[in-house]
Amino acid sequence: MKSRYISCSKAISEAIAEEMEQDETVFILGEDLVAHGGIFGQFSGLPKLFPDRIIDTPISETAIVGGGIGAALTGMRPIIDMHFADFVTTAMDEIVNQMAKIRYMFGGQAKLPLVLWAPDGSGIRAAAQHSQCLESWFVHTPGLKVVVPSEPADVKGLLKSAIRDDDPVVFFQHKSLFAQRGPVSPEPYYIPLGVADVKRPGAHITLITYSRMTYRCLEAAQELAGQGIDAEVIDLRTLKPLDFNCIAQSVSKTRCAMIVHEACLTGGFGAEIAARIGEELFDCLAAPVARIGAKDVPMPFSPVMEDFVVPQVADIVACAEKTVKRKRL
Amino acid sequence: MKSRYISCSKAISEAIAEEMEQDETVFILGEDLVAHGGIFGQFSGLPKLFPDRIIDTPISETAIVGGGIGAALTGMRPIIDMHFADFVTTAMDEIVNQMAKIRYMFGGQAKLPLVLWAPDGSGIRAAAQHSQCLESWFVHTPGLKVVVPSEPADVKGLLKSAIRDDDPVVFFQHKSLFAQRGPVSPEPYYIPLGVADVKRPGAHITLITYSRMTYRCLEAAQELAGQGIDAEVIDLRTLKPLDFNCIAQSVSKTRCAMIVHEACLTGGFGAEIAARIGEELFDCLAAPVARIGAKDVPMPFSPVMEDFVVPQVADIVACAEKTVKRKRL
Amino acid sequence: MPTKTLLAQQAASLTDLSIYRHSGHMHAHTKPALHINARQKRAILKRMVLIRVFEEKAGDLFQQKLIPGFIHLSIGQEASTVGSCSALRPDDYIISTHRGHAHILAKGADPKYMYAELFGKAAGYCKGKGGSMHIADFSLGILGANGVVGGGFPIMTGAGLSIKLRKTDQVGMVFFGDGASNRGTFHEAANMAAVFKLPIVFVCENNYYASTSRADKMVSGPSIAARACAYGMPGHFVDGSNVLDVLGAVQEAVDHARSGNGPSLIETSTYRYRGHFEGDKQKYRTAEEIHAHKLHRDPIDRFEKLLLIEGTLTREDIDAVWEGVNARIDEAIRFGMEAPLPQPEDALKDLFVNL
Amino acid sequence: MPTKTLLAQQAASLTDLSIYRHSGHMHAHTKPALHINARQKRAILKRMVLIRVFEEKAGDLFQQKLIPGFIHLSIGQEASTVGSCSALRPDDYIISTHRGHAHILAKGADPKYMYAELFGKAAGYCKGKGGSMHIADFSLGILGANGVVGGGFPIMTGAGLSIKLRKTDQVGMVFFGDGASNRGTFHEAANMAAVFKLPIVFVCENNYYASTSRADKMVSGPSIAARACAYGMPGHFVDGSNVLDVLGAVQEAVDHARSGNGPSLIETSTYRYRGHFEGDKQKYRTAEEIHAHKLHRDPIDRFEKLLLIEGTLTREDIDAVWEGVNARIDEAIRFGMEAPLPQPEDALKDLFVNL
Ligand SMILES: Cc1ncc(C[n+]2csc(CCOP(=O)(O)OP(=O)(O)O)c2C)c(N)n1
Ligand SMILES: Cc1ncc(C[n+]2csc(CCOP(=O)(O)OP(=O)(O)O)c2C)c(N)n1
Ligand SMILES: [Mg+2]
Ligand SMILES: [Mg+2]
Repeated sequence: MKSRYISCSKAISEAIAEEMEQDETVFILGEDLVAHGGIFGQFSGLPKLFPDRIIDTPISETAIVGGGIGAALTGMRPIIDMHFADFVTTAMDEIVNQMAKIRYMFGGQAKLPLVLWAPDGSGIRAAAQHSQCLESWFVHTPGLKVVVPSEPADVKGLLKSAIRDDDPVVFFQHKSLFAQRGPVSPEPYYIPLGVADVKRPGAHITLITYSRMTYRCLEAAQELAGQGIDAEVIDLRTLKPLDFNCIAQSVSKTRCAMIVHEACLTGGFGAEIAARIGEELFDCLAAPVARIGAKDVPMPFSPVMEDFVVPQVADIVACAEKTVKRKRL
Repeated sequence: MKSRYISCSKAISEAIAEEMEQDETVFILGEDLVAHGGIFGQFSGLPKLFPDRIIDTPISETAIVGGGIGAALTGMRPIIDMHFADFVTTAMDEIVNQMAKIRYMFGGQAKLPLVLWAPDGSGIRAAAQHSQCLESWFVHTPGLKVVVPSEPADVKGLLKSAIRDDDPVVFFQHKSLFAQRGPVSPEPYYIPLGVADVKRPGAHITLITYSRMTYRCLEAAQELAGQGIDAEVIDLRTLKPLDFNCIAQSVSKTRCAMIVHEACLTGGFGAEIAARIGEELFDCLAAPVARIGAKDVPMPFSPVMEDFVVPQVADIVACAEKTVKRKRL
Repeated sequence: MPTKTLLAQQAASLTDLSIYRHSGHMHAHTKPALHINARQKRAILKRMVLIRVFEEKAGDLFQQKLIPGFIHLSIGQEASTVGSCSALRPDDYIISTHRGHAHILAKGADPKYMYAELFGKAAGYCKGKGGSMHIADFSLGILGANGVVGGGFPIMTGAGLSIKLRKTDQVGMVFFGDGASNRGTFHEAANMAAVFKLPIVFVCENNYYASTSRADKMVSGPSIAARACAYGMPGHFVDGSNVLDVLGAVQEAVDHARSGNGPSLIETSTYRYRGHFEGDKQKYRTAEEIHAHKLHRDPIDRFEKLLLIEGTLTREDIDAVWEGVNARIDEAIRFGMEAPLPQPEDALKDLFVNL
Repeated sequence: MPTKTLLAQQAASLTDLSIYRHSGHMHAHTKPALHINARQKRAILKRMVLIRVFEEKAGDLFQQKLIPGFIHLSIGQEASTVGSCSALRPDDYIISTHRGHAHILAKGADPKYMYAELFGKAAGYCKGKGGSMHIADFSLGILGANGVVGGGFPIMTGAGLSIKLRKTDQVGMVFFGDGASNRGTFHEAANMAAVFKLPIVFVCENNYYASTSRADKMVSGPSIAARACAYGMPGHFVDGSNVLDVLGAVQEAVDHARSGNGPSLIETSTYRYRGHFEGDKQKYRTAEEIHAHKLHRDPIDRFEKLLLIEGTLTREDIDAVWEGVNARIDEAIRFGMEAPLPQPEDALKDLFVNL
């Protein structure tokens, strides 16, 4: 069957509808889900289809996330809506000291099939407390899997896999991508966690990225092509498990890598990738591994400042040019 | 005057006593401080000296940390005792979305002279929820300074600077080091934030570390010396601001670097250092930058497993040997 | 909370609030502030009108896409906010919420710097870094709005503790919504304020909804005011559409705090006329419900009627208040519009004091 | 909470708990469980003795440095715990705390796997990964102890929700201390349980202290049970040294939950004889205070006396209970001591199901 062009929002609600259809232990818990199908409309239609399994809660994030944990431990497959990724801060104990550790510290007795779904990122001018990308905390928390998709087809296939997965998965959905459209097969399908996707093949430099920055890297690659630089763009899609093979193959070929993410630079996941490339691909690297992330400040409100803080296509292009120029033979 | 040998605990209480003596806006807020001078005895003597300024609270971490924020905003210089660093999770919103952002998002109107004092790390067999090293989250949070001292003299000088600092400082004290003794000048002194310390000069490899691992690196350096490998040991002391100059100078000399921390490897601060070395010192590196951190699991309880998870001297020695062997000429 | 039906035909009964009162659980009803003089009453009216006009024009400007991001307006809630802040001294502290314009104006902020901030201009209260949800003026004791629901409670605990340690007689007031009353931060701050006897007034503006969720479905117990009993602090329930009722209750709580007797909890029953944020589709309520509130419980309308009946102000006086406010707001908008944008690199400033 | 003086000369009055009762705030006193039969009573005694002996020997083993880390013992609190768990069915859930051995034993755990866990052995409940603060047995409905004070509340919310969604008639019971009652997680879970009418029983074991801090200084309001009023749920206060009082009150709450009426809050007044953890210097209380409690309020002593007076058991029966328990515990300790340590590399197992 032919793919349709649908938005990430639609991909989300389709993925969940399909999983809820097959498995009645799947449900969604969070604030303000029912009236408008979630605050971004991402669950549109679901409250009508599954009136008892889309559950509005009080503003009580520890009880919401803990609610997911307790339900997962006792036979359910909850999807927890964090409202904004920034609010993970209000339930970090539940996420880090409980969700991530329960299976391990009880010696593998329990399983926690749970998706913590969190819309992250900037772009709606929502300032410091509603714009963060916090994936790097969770990659640094053993016991969690971390998904950061970009295009609608990936969103759908990965969300379905995350729901099926027996471990807790933190699923970041960039909020500037809800309306982003792309081709999605009408047939049900799964994309396994831990498999990166080469969104554009190229020979001169590897751009490693994920989530919204995938689009900016693809745009940058287009521009770079005009200057004779052929960039390969890897969308990691999941950060844990990490598909380092895909990175290694690409960098072995291009001998030159650059990481782009929206999270602020220092301590971001880009550091982890750069460190691993430096460690494992030392001999084939022809230039320093470059990193681009947001500037190290909270997100400012005023659009002129936000745009300065968040990596733009031009920043990516400039940095890629510089890196390629630096390549030794 | 001659230095005395005192413990980190004593260094802590001396530092705070000196600062409280000079400045009556300094106070400590936290759980179980008064009866035993803190749960590790780290504030011994202070409750008698300053009975109104060592304040026991209910078990309410958001109100404790928020209590520090509100007090700092209105003229006080609070020291917040987090009890165990693991419990930052119960007040992450206060730390990340409030403390770190308030000055910035209000356009620089406010200042927050506040120390968040948090004992971290393993070694007392306290298992998954009482053994974590979480510094990398805070380095990734613009607006916070992060201190991770090792020896008593540094603990004292840095804690005094942290208390004097007009910005929020997260001060991690490794709990296996409370009893660790070292020479400390009897005269009051400050050590500025952002200055690393070369604890052992060496020519062949740079070991970059902090907190408890400083001692393990020094021990490893001793062993390596027996094998003809002369290791330089840098104790970063503060991670934000980071003294990258010190790292750069050393690595320019040794052409070979290894980072050692107790936090789990993936996404740890070692990745950031390795990434920066790879970026800024690419041309002088003679071997891949190596990283050692705890294995990527929650801390297991049983000592045999804990010791396997946390980096040991032998692990550091083995990795350093391997790295030095790999050096190209 | 028992379910309350809020249909139009019941709107009349809303004015006497009988559906809210649950005897035995609540503190005895406080006295309205009847003692205040004509000058004060005019000032109160002016403040309410200032908020109303500020908010309505902010809504228009948002509609015209002149304000980036999103804004939450307080239209309908003016009596609750102005009544509360009228009990405070200039050196007292407040902490506000995501729906913060009204609190900040009521504590004395200048609308021109607020508009400049809403527009993201360098001349704004926060140099364009904060925006609608993050306005503060520390010189006026406004310790900030907060984009995190319930984020203000713990911070106010600290301000209260600081007042106690510095031995001043200031008071701190933390505003919050019905939705915020379910956050753990409320509980921790309320208990700590109670055990330390901190000079804090907790003002819950119960506007029936937290985003799309009705308070009567999400808040357990007989009322929010009744939660005071868990902490052994006074709890007052008050008609939030009647500014003098609010002022009376809050004044009592402020006096209680200022004289060293510790915190109180006030619940005001109020209503927001606009959506949760501008652009909200509002599928969770009916136009009739909104209409009934506007008709029967409009706080400005009620106060104007009272002032007219009392003879405190004439219709002309009232018109003059509106005209004055309109002129001031227009001027403030002009200031904000004409103010320059920040430089992109300004984003790198204001993070640390010492670096 | 009003300050309570707990000196020896007042100890007698402790037995009638008059200092705790605050009329008007608490739910009417519940009925003790007088209906239970002799077999059940013997089982209850046995469970209490099992906990007492388990804990005393754990203390000795810790002293001998055979248990790594730190342990928190429940000696003195047995009636509260056993009374509570005796109201549960095997398929009901509990969540415990850092002071968890008693809860876990009371729900039916096998002491031998518990000792093995305390020793860090591979045969332990958690393969040596958990230790004292992290024991669970999911097959017995024990969803785990928790090293984070107040960490259990939110998780129990989820178990309660799951029961409701799966439409079973299970009940969940979450244990917590007086100190934990001040965490925000309590508030969020209590409210959510109330608004969703979840089948949850909140059991607060008020042992007067949270580490070094006295409950009467740290918990505001008339009592912890009284906090139930904030959520519109029943709150019971009960003498935690009297196992049948506890069972009576908790049974009522369990029945209430099982029949779909939602959560309840129970506060038991109890006392820990040992330090907060083994090795605690205990500067925050006097030896006299501890002595008075042991003398007048020992839960096992009181229950034995009752059984003797009633004629349910003879002195010989009781001795046989202690002997049987002692033998079982010694055997369990032997099992734990002889069990092999895990392999270091086992540390890498049990993190993920699918990887
Ligand atoms: C911790 C947190 N959770 C959720 C949100 C999203 N949110 C913003 S406002 C709001 C509703 C708040 O309701 P209420 O406290 O009643 O205040 P009101 O909007 O009615 O003034 C929600 C859920 C948030 N900002 N912070
Ligand atoms: C969130 C959190 N804060 C602090 C601690 C440290 N701590 C462990 S037990 C305890 C006291 C708990 O008191 P209570 O709830 O009364 O239980 P009890 O020990 O009396 O059984 C504290 C403060 C913790 N484990 N978790
Ligand atoms: Mg509301
Ligand atoms: Mg206790």
